[in-house]
Amino acid sequence: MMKPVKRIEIVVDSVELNRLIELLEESQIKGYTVLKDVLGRGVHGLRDGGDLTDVLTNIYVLIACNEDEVQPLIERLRPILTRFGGICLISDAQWLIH
Amino acid sequence: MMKPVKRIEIVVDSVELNRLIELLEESQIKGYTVLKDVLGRGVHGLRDGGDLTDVLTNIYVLIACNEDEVQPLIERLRPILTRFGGICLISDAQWLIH
Amino acid sequence: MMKPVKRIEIVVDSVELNRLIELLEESQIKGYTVLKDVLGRGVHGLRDGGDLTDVLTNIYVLIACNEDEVQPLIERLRPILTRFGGICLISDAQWLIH
Amino acid sequence: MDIGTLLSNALNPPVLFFFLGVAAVLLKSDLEIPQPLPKLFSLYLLLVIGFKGGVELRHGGFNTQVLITFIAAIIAAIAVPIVSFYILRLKLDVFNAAAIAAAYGSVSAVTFVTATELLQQLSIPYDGYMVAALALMESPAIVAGVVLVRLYANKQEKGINWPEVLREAFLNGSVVLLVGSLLIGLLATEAAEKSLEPFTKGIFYGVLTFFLLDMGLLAARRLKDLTRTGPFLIGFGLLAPLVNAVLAILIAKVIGMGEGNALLFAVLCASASYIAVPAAMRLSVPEANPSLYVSMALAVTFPLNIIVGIPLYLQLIRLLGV
Amino acid sequence: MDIGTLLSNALNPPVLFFFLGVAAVLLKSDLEIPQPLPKLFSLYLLLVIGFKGGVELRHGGFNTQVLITFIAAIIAAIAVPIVSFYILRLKLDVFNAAAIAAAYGSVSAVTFVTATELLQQLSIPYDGYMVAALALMESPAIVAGVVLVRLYANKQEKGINWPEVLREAFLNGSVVLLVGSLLIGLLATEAAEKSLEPFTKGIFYGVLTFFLLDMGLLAARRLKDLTRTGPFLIGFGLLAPLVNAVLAILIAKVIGMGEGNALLFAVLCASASYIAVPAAMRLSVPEANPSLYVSMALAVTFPLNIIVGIPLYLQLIRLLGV
Amino acid sequence: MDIGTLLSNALNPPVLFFFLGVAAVLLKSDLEIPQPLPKLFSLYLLLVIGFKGGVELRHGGFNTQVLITFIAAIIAAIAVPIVSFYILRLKLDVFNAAAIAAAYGSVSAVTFVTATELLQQLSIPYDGYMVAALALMESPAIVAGVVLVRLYANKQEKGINWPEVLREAFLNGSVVLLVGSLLIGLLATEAAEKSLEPFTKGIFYGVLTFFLLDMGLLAARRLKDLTRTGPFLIGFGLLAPLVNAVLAILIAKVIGMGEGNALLFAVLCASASYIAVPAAMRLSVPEANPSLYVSMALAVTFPLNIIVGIPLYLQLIRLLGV
Ligand SMILES: Nc1ncnc2c1ncn2[C@@H]1O[C@H](COP(=O)(O)O)[C@@H](O)[C@H]1O
Ligand SMILES: Nc1ncnc2c1ncn2[C@@H]1O[C@H](COP(=O)(O)O)[C@@H](O)[C@H]1O
Ligand SMILES: Nc1ncnc2c1ncn2[C@@H]1O[C@H](COP(=O)(O)O)[C@@H](O)[C@H]1O
Ligand code: NA
Ligand code: NA
Ligand code: NA
Repeated sequence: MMKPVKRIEIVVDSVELNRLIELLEESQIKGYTVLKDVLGRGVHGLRDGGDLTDVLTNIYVLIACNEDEVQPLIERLRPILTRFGGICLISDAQWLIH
Repeated sequence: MMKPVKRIEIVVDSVELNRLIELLEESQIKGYTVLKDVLGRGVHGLRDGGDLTDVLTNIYVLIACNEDEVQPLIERLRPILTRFGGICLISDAQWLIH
Repeated sequence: MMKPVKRIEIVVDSVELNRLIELLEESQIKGYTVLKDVLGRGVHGLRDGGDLTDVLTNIYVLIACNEDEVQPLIERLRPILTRFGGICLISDAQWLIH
Repeated sequence: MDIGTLLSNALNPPVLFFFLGVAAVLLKSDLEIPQPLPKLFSLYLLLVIGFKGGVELRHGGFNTQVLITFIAAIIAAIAVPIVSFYILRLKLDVFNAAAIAAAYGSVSAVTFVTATELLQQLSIPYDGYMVAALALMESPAIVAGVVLVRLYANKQEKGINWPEVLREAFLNGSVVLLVGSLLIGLLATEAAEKSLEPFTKGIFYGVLTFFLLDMGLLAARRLKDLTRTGPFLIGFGLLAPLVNAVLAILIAKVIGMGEGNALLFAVLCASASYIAVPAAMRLSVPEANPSLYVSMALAVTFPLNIIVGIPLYLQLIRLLGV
Repeated sequence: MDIGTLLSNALNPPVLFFFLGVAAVLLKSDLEIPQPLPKLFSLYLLLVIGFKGGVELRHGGFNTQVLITFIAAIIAAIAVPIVSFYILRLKLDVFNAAAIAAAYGSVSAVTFVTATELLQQLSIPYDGYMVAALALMESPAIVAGVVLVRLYANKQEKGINWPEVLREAFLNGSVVLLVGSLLIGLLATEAAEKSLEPFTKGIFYGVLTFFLLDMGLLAARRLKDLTRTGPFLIGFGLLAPLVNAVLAILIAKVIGMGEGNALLFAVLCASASYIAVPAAMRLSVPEANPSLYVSMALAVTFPLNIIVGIPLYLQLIRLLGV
Repeated sequence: MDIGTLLSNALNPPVLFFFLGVAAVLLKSDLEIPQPLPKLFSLYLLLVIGFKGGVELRHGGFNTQVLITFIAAIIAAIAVPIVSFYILRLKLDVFNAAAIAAAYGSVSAVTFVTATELLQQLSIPYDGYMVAALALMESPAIVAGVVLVRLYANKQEKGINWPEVLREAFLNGSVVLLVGSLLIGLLATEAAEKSLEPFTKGIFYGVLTFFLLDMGLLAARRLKDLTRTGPFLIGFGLLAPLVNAVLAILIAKVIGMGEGNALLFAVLCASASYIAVPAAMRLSVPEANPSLYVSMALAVTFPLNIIVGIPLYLQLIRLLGV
């Protein structure tokens, strides 16, 4: 009925979208959800989207995966976050088996 | 001040929006939040929104409800997920009483 | 590698965006993520965005912060939620240090 | 009622596309014009209405008649919300009564421009300064609404946060765009006016038509909210415009406005705002329920005016020999 | 093959911008036309195609020739999906076969209008009622698709939820907008038609060009999906339109359609729907994979028709002396 | 300074609407043009500027004068970023200096087209191939920026990922659309050009005006970022364009460009890119802070050029008897 999973949330500069999708595919992550036109503020300053291009916007990615898939993913993710900024949060949830 | 609640997150094909809202109303769920134009990948393949209609997009629904409201809701939800795909995650949170 | 943080989620009428951002800055919150054009239903009725202005839309704000930053923030937040409605959920997560 | 004008108005593409929008929703079709396309149309219409108003104002000129019209407009924009407030208080709380009163004291630029299109079709002349009257009538009702709330709501609110209220009333997006474009129209040279014509005159009627398709969709969707609010509000949404129009026509007769100007003045008094006032009310009177005042202005009063109202008021003006 | 028409068709700005869109994706450029801009263009095109069809229909008139053409159109819109279904069943499951068959039984309004533009350039006359034939051929294929699924899918599904299926087929957004605009075009007065002209005729070719740039981007992105589906589907996407066109041209000859109408009838049969049918199939046949039928209609059949098909069918019509 | 041209330029609707946008933000109005509407305008403008350039290029012809102009353009597009880089390094780190230098080495198509509008108003002739010069000057500065970073940033980065950098510079969305439309304009027949005119010429000035309202809003919002960056960058944003324009005018005199071409060449050198370069810099030089180079190009240099720069450079050209 239910299985425990890990919820990984990533918010990063929208320019990183393709690179991030490639990284997910390399880490055999077959399921993820992406939100575009995400605004926010962080170490790299305010991203209020107020621009002609999506230069000043982020993307939000939600990944539900098994515990053992977390480690390889965040190892690949860390260099991107260090170079381009962004955040990664990991929390617990139950996955409804259907 | 605070009360424990359950956070239900649903990501499903955007075509299911009306059906899902009806289901929430049937389960006496009076509060929910909906995000449109959600992209992603899952068992049903890539939904990159790249199309003239919103055929290839998802919706994200967040529901904060009491523990006892979860069971009836997911029982109604399961047949939709089985037929149309999508995911449902359940996690814990505290609701700020105001 | 990881540090425990609190995840604060706020959904409120989009008209409150500026007031909310000011409030975050007053509470020394330097990092937050904002989603616009958020729909939903609550005590104040249905917000389906179906209008010429964004009168009938919400915003979703995600804040990852340390445990000690939560209290001052929600004290400032409560009067806004009481007057203008909206919800605030607090959950636990791990922050990937990079 | 001269069925001719009524029919010719209803058979206009803009009004027909309004019906198409309503029909699509009633037939549960998934026809939808997603945000921000409606915003694109309303920004374009406000910009062009303002600019063309400014251009005509420059050609026109200024005399006492213009001044009297402006004074009448401002008085109406203050009187209508006050009277409406007391009527609405019979059934509604202070907050909703004030918000709806403010909406009906303000104006709808698209209703105004649907009337100018009809006047052009029937080649009835009207003056450019009526657009300035439109701009003048946008904001006073918002201030009136907020003042009424402070007077009658429980006293624990100290005073009125005047800077914010005035900014909300006079500096909200629609007013700034309308007034700004009007001033730019005043300053524009003949050559500039000419090179803008395909944009301001050419595609105007088409964009108005596309916009009314969207208004039909929005109005029909709002109707569901109204069924819950009950007959009183729907009644107010139908009667207030007619009463306001009749009073406006009487004033027009007294001041000696021409037939065209009288119709526009009536339409300004009879129309309710569904863009500027809702945006302002949400900040200054958050306790009011937006789906109430938006639905009344958009799903009851707007359709009433563009389908029946405009030809009816013209008929009345001719009857009274204005 | 008379290279002249082929080249003049391919050198038309709309087709050239389609190539530009494809090239941008193949060169991995980040050129993108974000939602809902594509929706704005397709809503505009449907509105204008319908309205102009209605206007021409009013000028035209109704006679048996028109009736026969309508009957032929409806028969084609039912026959094509049934035949296509059995061919597709050779390699595909019931759901995907039915969804693709429905797409190919339906039509693409933009392919139709690219053909009318070519006819205008070559000043070949055609009748207004062909737009009505376009509208008639939008929906039957959707019903055929759903019926085929119920007949051949495992029997555990009780009957067909007819109200929902019919609403999906005949009341989806594109059909309501096309048919609604057509009716409004019929009712519009000369004056209204004239004042709408800069919007419906003036900028039409330019918006069509902008839209085909976007179609090029979308088609090229869908191509990746197709490479995974394998040669059978790409083969079907190329052959089915040609076969359907030839059959349509033969029928046109039998009924005695003019050269212009024959080309439009061929294009209707040869084109596949990538807006109305996908929207309907998702609700009535959710088991089918949208990226399959959308990619075939948008990335194979649409480009085939506008680049090679249209001039080819015209050539064939002249050969057979229709 | 001949106040006449300065005033007539500032009283142009596009520039007036730019001021309206700035005023709306300074007055804290909630006037907003939500995404992706600005993207719609900039895609339209790039498509039409390119297409019209291609059409004029076809009418024109190719001779040594054209070739020399192109060579001068490319040299300027490489020299400007290099010189700017060393000046900026006085106060800035390598990454931000390179990104800003690249922006100032590149061009702004909208500034260019505001200048062509002024030339048309003053009926001063200019050549179609200047649009090709615009296209040529879009990308070299991006490559120069990246090379400067690799040379001066700490050495731990091995070489330059040339495929990605070149794709970013020469295949980003704006360049592909501009160059693509230019090529299509070259290929378009007279008939096609004519049927596109209401779209490419008719509504062009109106859409440009609507776009500058949005630029005013964006520029004023970026101003806040600039106040934090300090006087050096604002100074650079004001002086660099003037210096670049003067140098360009001297080169134009040496090569013997006509008055119109000289103004356009000066405007190309004086304008900074706020679409193509920021998009490229984010990938190739992510360490640079976009709000710096976007704000300078959009909130300082763009307003300077369209309000004061263009008429000033024209004045200078006349003084030097180019
Ligand atoms: N503490 C935080 N809580 C929520 N979102 C954050 C936080 N810090 C950064 N972000 C998001 O991540 C984006 C990039 O962060 P940064 O690289 O720190 O500028 C920001 O624009 C925000 O949208
Ligand atoms: N493991 C996952 N984590 C996050 N989102 C997912 C996951 N699996 C599926 N989704 C989302 O749910 C949508 C439908 O899933 P599916 O029915 O499996 O194709 C996908 O397009 C994703 O947006
Ligand atoms: N229980 C809930 N779960 C998720 N979202 C909610 C809930 N209650 C309210 N919301 C969101 O908060 C917005 C404002 O809530 P309210 O002030 O109660 O009308 C609603 O429009 C919803 O988007
Ligand atoms: Na009124
Ligand atoms: Na077909
Ligand atoms: Na430059």
